[in-house]
Amino acid sequence: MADLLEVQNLEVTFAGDAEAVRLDRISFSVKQGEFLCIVGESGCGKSITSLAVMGLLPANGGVTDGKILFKGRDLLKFSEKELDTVRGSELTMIFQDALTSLNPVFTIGNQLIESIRAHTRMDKKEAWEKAVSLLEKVGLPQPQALMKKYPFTLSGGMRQRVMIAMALACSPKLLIADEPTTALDVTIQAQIMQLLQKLQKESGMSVILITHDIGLVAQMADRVLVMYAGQIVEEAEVHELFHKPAHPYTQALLQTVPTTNDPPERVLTSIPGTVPEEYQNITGCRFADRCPYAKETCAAPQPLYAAGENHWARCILCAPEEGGEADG
Amino acid sequence: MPPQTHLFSTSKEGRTVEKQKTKSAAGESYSRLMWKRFCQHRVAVVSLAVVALLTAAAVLAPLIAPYSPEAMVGKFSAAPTGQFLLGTDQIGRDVFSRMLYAMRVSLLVGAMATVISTAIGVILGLISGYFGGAVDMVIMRFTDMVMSFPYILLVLVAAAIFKPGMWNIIWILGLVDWPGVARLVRGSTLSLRETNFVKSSIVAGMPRRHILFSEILPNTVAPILVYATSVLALSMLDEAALSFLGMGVQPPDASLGNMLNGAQSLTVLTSKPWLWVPPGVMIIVLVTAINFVGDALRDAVDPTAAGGGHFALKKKKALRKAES
Amino acid sequence: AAAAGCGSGGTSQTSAAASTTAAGGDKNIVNIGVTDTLGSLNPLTIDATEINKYATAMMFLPLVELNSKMEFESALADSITTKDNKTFTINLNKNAAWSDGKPVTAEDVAFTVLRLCSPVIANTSMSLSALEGTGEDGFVAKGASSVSGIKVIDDKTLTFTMKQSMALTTFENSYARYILTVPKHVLSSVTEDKLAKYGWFNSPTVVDGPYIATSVDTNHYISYKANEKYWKGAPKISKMNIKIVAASQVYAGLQSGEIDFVQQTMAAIPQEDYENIEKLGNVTAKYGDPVTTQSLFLNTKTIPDVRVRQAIQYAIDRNLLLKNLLNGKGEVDDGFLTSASPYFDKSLTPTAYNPAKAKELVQQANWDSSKTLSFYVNSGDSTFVNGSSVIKEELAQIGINVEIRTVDLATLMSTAGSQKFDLLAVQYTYAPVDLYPDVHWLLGGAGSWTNYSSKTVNEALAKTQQTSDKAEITKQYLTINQTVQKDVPMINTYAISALGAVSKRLKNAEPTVYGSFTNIQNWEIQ
Amino acid sequence: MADTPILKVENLKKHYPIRGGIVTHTVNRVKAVDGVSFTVERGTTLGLVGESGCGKSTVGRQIVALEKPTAGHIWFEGQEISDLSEKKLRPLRTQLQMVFQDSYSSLNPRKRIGDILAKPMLYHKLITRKEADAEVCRLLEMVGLPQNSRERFPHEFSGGQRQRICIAKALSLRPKFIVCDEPVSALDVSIQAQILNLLRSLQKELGLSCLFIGHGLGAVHYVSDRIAVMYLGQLVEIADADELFHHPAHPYTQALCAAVPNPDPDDRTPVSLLQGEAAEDTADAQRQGGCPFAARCPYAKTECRTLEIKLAPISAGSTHLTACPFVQASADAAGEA
Amino acid sequence: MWKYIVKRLLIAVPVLLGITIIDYALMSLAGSPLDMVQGARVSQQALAEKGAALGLNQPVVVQYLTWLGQVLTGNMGTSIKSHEAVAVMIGSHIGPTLLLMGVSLLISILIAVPAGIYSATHQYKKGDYAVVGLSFLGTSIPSFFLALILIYLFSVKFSVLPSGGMTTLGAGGGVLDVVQHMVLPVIVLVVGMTGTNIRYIRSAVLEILQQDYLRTARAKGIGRFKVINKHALRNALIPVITVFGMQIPALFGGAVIVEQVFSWPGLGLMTMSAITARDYPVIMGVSLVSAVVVLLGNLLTDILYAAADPSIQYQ
Ligand SMILES: Nc1ncnc2c1ncn2[C@@H]1O[C@H](COP(=O)(O)OP(=O)(O)OP(=O)(O)O)[C@@H](O)[C@H]1O
Ligand SMILES: Nc1ncnc2c1ncn2[C@@H]1O[C@H](COP(=O)(O)OP(=O)(O)OP(=O)(O)O)[C@@H](O)[C@H]1O
Ligand SMILES: [Mg+2]
Ligand SMILES: [Mg+2]
Repeated sequence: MADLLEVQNLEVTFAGDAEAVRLDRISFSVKQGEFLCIVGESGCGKSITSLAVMGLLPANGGVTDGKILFKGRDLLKFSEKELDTVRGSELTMIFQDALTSLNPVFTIGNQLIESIRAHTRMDKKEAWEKAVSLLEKVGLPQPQALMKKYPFTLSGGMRQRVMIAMALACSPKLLIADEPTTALDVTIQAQIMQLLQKLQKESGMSVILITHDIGLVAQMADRVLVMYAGQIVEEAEVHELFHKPAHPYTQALLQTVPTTNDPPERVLTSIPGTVPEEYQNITGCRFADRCPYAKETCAAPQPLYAAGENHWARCILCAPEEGGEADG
Repeated sequence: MPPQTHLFSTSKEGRTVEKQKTKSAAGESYSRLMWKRFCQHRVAVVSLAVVALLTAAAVLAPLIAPYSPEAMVGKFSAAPTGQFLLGTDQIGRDVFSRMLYAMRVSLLVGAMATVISTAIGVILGLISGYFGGAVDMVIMRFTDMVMSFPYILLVLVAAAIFKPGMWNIIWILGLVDWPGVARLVRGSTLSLRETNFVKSSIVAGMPRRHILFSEILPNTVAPILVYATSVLALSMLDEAALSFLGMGVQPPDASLGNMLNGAQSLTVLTSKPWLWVPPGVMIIVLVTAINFVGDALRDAVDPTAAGGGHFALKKKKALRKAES
Repeated sequence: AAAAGCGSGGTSQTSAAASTTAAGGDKNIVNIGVTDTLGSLNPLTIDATEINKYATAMMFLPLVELNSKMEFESALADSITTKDNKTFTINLNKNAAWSDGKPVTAEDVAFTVLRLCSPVIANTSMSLSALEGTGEDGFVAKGASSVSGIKVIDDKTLTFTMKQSMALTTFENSYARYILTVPKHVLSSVTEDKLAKYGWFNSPTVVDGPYIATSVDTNHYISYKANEKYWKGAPKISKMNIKIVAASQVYAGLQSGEIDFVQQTMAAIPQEDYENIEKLGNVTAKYGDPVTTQSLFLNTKTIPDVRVRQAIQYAIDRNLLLKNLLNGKGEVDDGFLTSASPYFDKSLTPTAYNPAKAKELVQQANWDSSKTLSFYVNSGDSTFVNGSSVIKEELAQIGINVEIRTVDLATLMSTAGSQKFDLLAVQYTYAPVDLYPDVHWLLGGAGSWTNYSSKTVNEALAKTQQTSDKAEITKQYLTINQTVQKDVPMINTYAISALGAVSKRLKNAEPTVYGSFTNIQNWEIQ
Repeated sequence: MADTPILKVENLKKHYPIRGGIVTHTVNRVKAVDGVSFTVERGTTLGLVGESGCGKSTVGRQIVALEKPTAGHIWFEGQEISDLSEKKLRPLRTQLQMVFQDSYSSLNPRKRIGDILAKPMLYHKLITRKEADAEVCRLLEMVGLPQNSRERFPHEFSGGQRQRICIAKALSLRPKFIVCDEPVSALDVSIQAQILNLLRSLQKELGLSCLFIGHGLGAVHYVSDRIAVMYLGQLVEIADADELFHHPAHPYTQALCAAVPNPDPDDRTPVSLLQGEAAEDTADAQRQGGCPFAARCPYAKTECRTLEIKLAPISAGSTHLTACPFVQASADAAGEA
Repeated sequence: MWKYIVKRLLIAVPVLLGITIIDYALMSLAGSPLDMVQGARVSQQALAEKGAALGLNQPVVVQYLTWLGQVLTGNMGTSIKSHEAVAVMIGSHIGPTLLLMGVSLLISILIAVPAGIYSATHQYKKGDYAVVGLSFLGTSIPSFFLALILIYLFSVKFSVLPSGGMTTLGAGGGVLDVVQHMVLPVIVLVVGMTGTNIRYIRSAVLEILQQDYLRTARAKGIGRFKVINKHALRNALIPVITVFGMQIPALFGGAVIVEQVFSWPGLGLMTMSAITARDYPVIMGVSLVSAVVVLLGNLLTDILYAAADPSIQYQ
């Protein structure tokens, strides 16, 4: 499988109350037809990564270094016009909050048709039919009637499915879903995840799913990126990650999740402390001050060390010369 | 109840908290943050400086002014000379001295009218928003009424009831301008009423006055402050308008409005610019500067407004350059 | 600055003409600029304002009118005579006729007076209470068909009989000038209750004056067309407008050609603009006689000590005000008379500015210097608003504190009426030919503006009404003015020579304090 | 005394009016809570789960007397509190506290932590002004925050720390019962664990009783002794925590359990999905009566839409109650067999 | 929707009543119209009789009720000063006022919308600063002063525009003539209003630009032009309507000074002189009409609002 998207050394900087490098030279790639999950705590830069790929960073932020190669072409070198030919057709995104992501003053149909016609030469009628079939495809009942409705009349789950329909309008190569179900109930979440999986299987597109939910990762991902404080701290194939987490943060993350099957005596391991807010100033390992295994050498910058086959971790414990092993 | 032991390692907690402390010591308190954001608007900073300077000049007028504002010290309507920096007015008073005192009056009128309208608006808005229901209905309908009154009628009636003069104007403007504040405060109160900290105060059984004045009010201060700047600026203009209608500050006291109004003839306009340019420029400068300050204040107060973009863009460009 | 003023005047003259034609204007239109608003055009609801009188008299002539020489000139009446200062005989002009061809008769005049006395119409400004047959309120009984004081002798002759003696000039000035005869044959069928608001007057079908209103907006303008059948000869200018504008706009209007004629008593041009208007190339400026005075009334009830009042008079440097505020265009007098009046007596020298004397008087009177006197001033009179500041300063010099309160004219009037002032200044025009009503009203004892009353004044005033001898009247007024000079219930701050102006394209038109419009039918455009 | 449950709720209802019409009047009602009954025993925690909008928070708000119930009773320590006046309620207020979901809006951003914590205690005269500082420090220590937090403002803290302050605030009045309305939903997973552990330890150490409202089934399970499941304003099932998740009886509970993604990549069994959206059917279901879940229930029968639904033990004497009559019946049948 | 309108109108009734009551009370404090008639030749008895005829000797409450009764029968009374029917006076002056203010409001919005959008989309750039600075400048110039300067420049100096009035009197008028007369007063009003409008619109658009749905629109790749001009603008319509609504009271009462300076034959000057003459029936009539216009304006705003925002239902 060829790399559909390759992100190299991506650095994103924000200016504002405090000038801040919020993404610190991130590199990763997504293969054709792959389902990639990005996990990490709030504020670690997951959304920023996806927005940078889409070229939709907020006005006070910008990419200050790196390359984003989509099908081998650097999106960063694209003009806004050129980007628009890719955005919405080959490269699409679903946002976290479906409630606010649909324009409240246009009908569902209007917004869907707009997506379709932005990248194809369909006339209005064809586009309408295509839109209806898309709504059907995402499992929404009575698509004809739905076309004429306004977003506020729809429930959260329905809106999120409309968003998906919109994203799929032009058969994208890559779909980025940024926490598409965080605001929804588990039952609805399950519906939407199944839908995503089904659509991916059918069309062979690649998906980047950003989430907090370890359970979702386990169920959906082919490969997982773990982010912490603006960096990728671990990257691995999903089974490898769950069975052999290399980074202490990943290990803790997997331990902190309570399940309904827990025995009553189980005590959750909690990671003490919080994610440092001004993490760009930390030169060494950014997890060090919460890490039970932290040592002096953690103060030096850490590269990603190989921790197995296609498995990388940014932890000195994985450094070859140290040879140290996580003893927990 | 003895102090409890914990499941967390205190030493690690302590470390995080140390960091927190240094962060707050670095100047992240709300007001500091606001000030920092405010400072990113250069025009606003300059405006603030101008307002401060002019206010200082107005306050210190008795010390700065070369002549008494009411004394007829020179020839009538004489052009500026070394002795009278901005000339003399129609009855030989020093325009410069009068202007200083006029600023004093105009700023006082603006400030006091703002204080009055804000006080009324805040109280009515708080009550209306917090209690809702019939109280809210009555207050809001009353607000509607005041808003649709012919302004001039109010002014004239007030002029007939009270002695004409500066305080009269202050009261009139104060009593006319409050509906905006009331609506603003009501709006904030409506949403603050639903916040969890107000609810938790209720759950904690705190009395109503505590909730209104100690929980809700402090949180409306910022928007009120922003609004107040525009009321301040508008009041100064309104005073000028009232002067035009002959209901302004009483002579021989000078206000920027009545000085300008005194120049209401084409002859003065064309051949005695020293009579209108100083008060005219001053009123425009003051009002514009106050507006700029208010605008920047809004950006600084409102966390959603992207702070200091101008500055940011420059930095970003610099960063780009450094990279390549 | 002067040169610049000239230059701009010169350029605008040519372009003004261009703009008039550009606006598609009929060249045969004349615009009269005024700065006061109009009440109505109904002669039966006539009020005391100049604009109201002149605007209405364009359509309905008065019996007589003052001319520019302050003499009474015939309008409808050829003559008014009296033998006993009680009964006045009026002879109407033989040719006087309505625009529909019917003659103007004594019946018309009697009808007009009857309606003016109607309690239903209830005109309070034009009180005819001195007329025999009316009550104290000046009204006849409801539904009365005649006033006993009016006798129609024949078609063109009638008599007015008064309750008390009245000078001929008083009769002429207060009554004959203000009774604007209306056509009985048109209006007798209109019931009294409808007459006050009768819309007909805004575009009447029958008039006896030179012009007929075509559209009226009492706050903005009146448009007239010529009465082609005017019995004194058809007016040469076919359309005439009265434009109500802000005082500050008169100069602009004159300069741009939007205003052709400004009469002194109907428009108050800001003092500052006088000089520039004089310099305008396209108009002729003309100063009027000093008839309007800036009168400063003292409330003798709240300032009972005559020495204090005298001190105030001494303390005000009136010549300084005249020179600086009015550019010397006016005069300083004591009492009610100005040089414009036929009864003016030069022998009364105005009180001279004497602050030392004033200070002395204040001390003698043991004036409580912590007291503050209220000083009411018309906010619309920007010149005197400045003047009041000067006076405040001057009074402060002698230890009298004054607080200025500028109020609109209406408030000023009601303050004056209720005597809730210590000092009050207002522009007051004493009819130069007949001061009796005003002086009587102002110095009429308790309840009058000044609360002042003096036997000498009262006696002298009464005497003015019993004679028609000019020398005698002059003598009586001298007595009054001397008393006023001594007792100081009012101070004549200055008398204003107001500026009028007329466009150079107008022929035969001249702005004068009185009589500007008596020959309006002869006005012509060059 | 020891056997009176600390909290007893019976047939609790809350109907919100929908106002409209020419002369404003109530045109319709949202039955946010429609006949809920449960008890919480002293020193135990009841978990309350259910989908968004089903009325969980409304129940919580009524228990702490933020809202008056439309109908029904709430007994706190045997005393009926649902109809008390604000005045009579005030002394009881301290005993019933609440922790809200959104920790950020739970703390007045313009006040220092010290003030936030001390003011209510001072008002209720639980402490004197002199003792205030010490007491605040004690509370902060109890929730694991350093003492210097007193002088700082809420925005200087992270979400987890703020939630701790909220908990300290609730504890400051020495309550006997705390309602926790989704206290961890807004927090990161790693922080969630901190707070859950804190809550659990406080429960144990202080003997607190709790109503724990939550979305995350795992979290609810972690802190609760018993768990109630709510659907469209009604309880559909209530049982001991393990029992509920291991043997969900009601079809809705089953669907809920199945929908939770299993954090094990090796076990990717597709779950059977519920159809439809609860929100859409709310009005219908409430109008028609019968089982609120009938519209989405895979086992629904026609009678489900008309039946009178009541919580009943799954089998005689069982503490596991469910509202589905068919489950009850089948369990009975199984039991008998 | 009709139901909604009827309901709103019903709510407006007590507000209107309240306004008239307060107006009447205030006015009765301002003094009697007969004070102004006082003069040398005026008979006091006649005045007293006139006062009685006008009902001025009765308690204010009775006077008010009499007035209200009259109004309810559709009679707004007659002016004390000019003896004209108040309804006729208002009828003939409301047109010019609405024309002047309407045109000014329209032009102001036509300028403010693009300027506000430009400013918001170029936040903190030079263009933005220029627009904001100009808008502040506009609001800060006293209108009478600007009027004087404009008259000097355009009427006196260059003689291209008339200095006052609405038509060239007696010259037949015509649209062009009215337009010529309108230019200066409209400029003064527009300068005063536009500054505020620009600021409102700018901040409204700024807020919309931060909305998630705009990001969605951009993510669709429909191009910046469409994002701004379709998605942002359509939403910005809502705050624009609010601005429009806020200006309706000003539309009515705000032009007194401008009307006075330019002798515009509108309600402003008429009201002003009615007030100085304490001409009760006229003042009350104008107050009533202005209150009605304001309330209708609010209603209209709300209806437009609902039309612009599909999520608002008439309730
Ligand atoms: N417009 C902005 N200006 C300044 N900083 C920003 C801006 N947007 C995001 N950040 C910062 O960038 C960092 C990463 O944000 P991002 O939204 O990518 O986090 P996330 O991983 O998506 O978190 P979440 O799970 O909460 O969505 C955060 O620390 C945030 O404070
Ligand atoms: N003040 C109110 N007025 C009208 N309806 C309300 C009000 N408060 C809540 N509701 C409605 O009552 C129902 C239950 O609300 P509640 O907040 O209790 O749900 P919840 O279970 O806590 O949901 P979530 O999990 O989203 O917090 C919802 O449909 C809600 O819309
Ligand atoms: Mg995110
Ligand atoms: Mg809730």
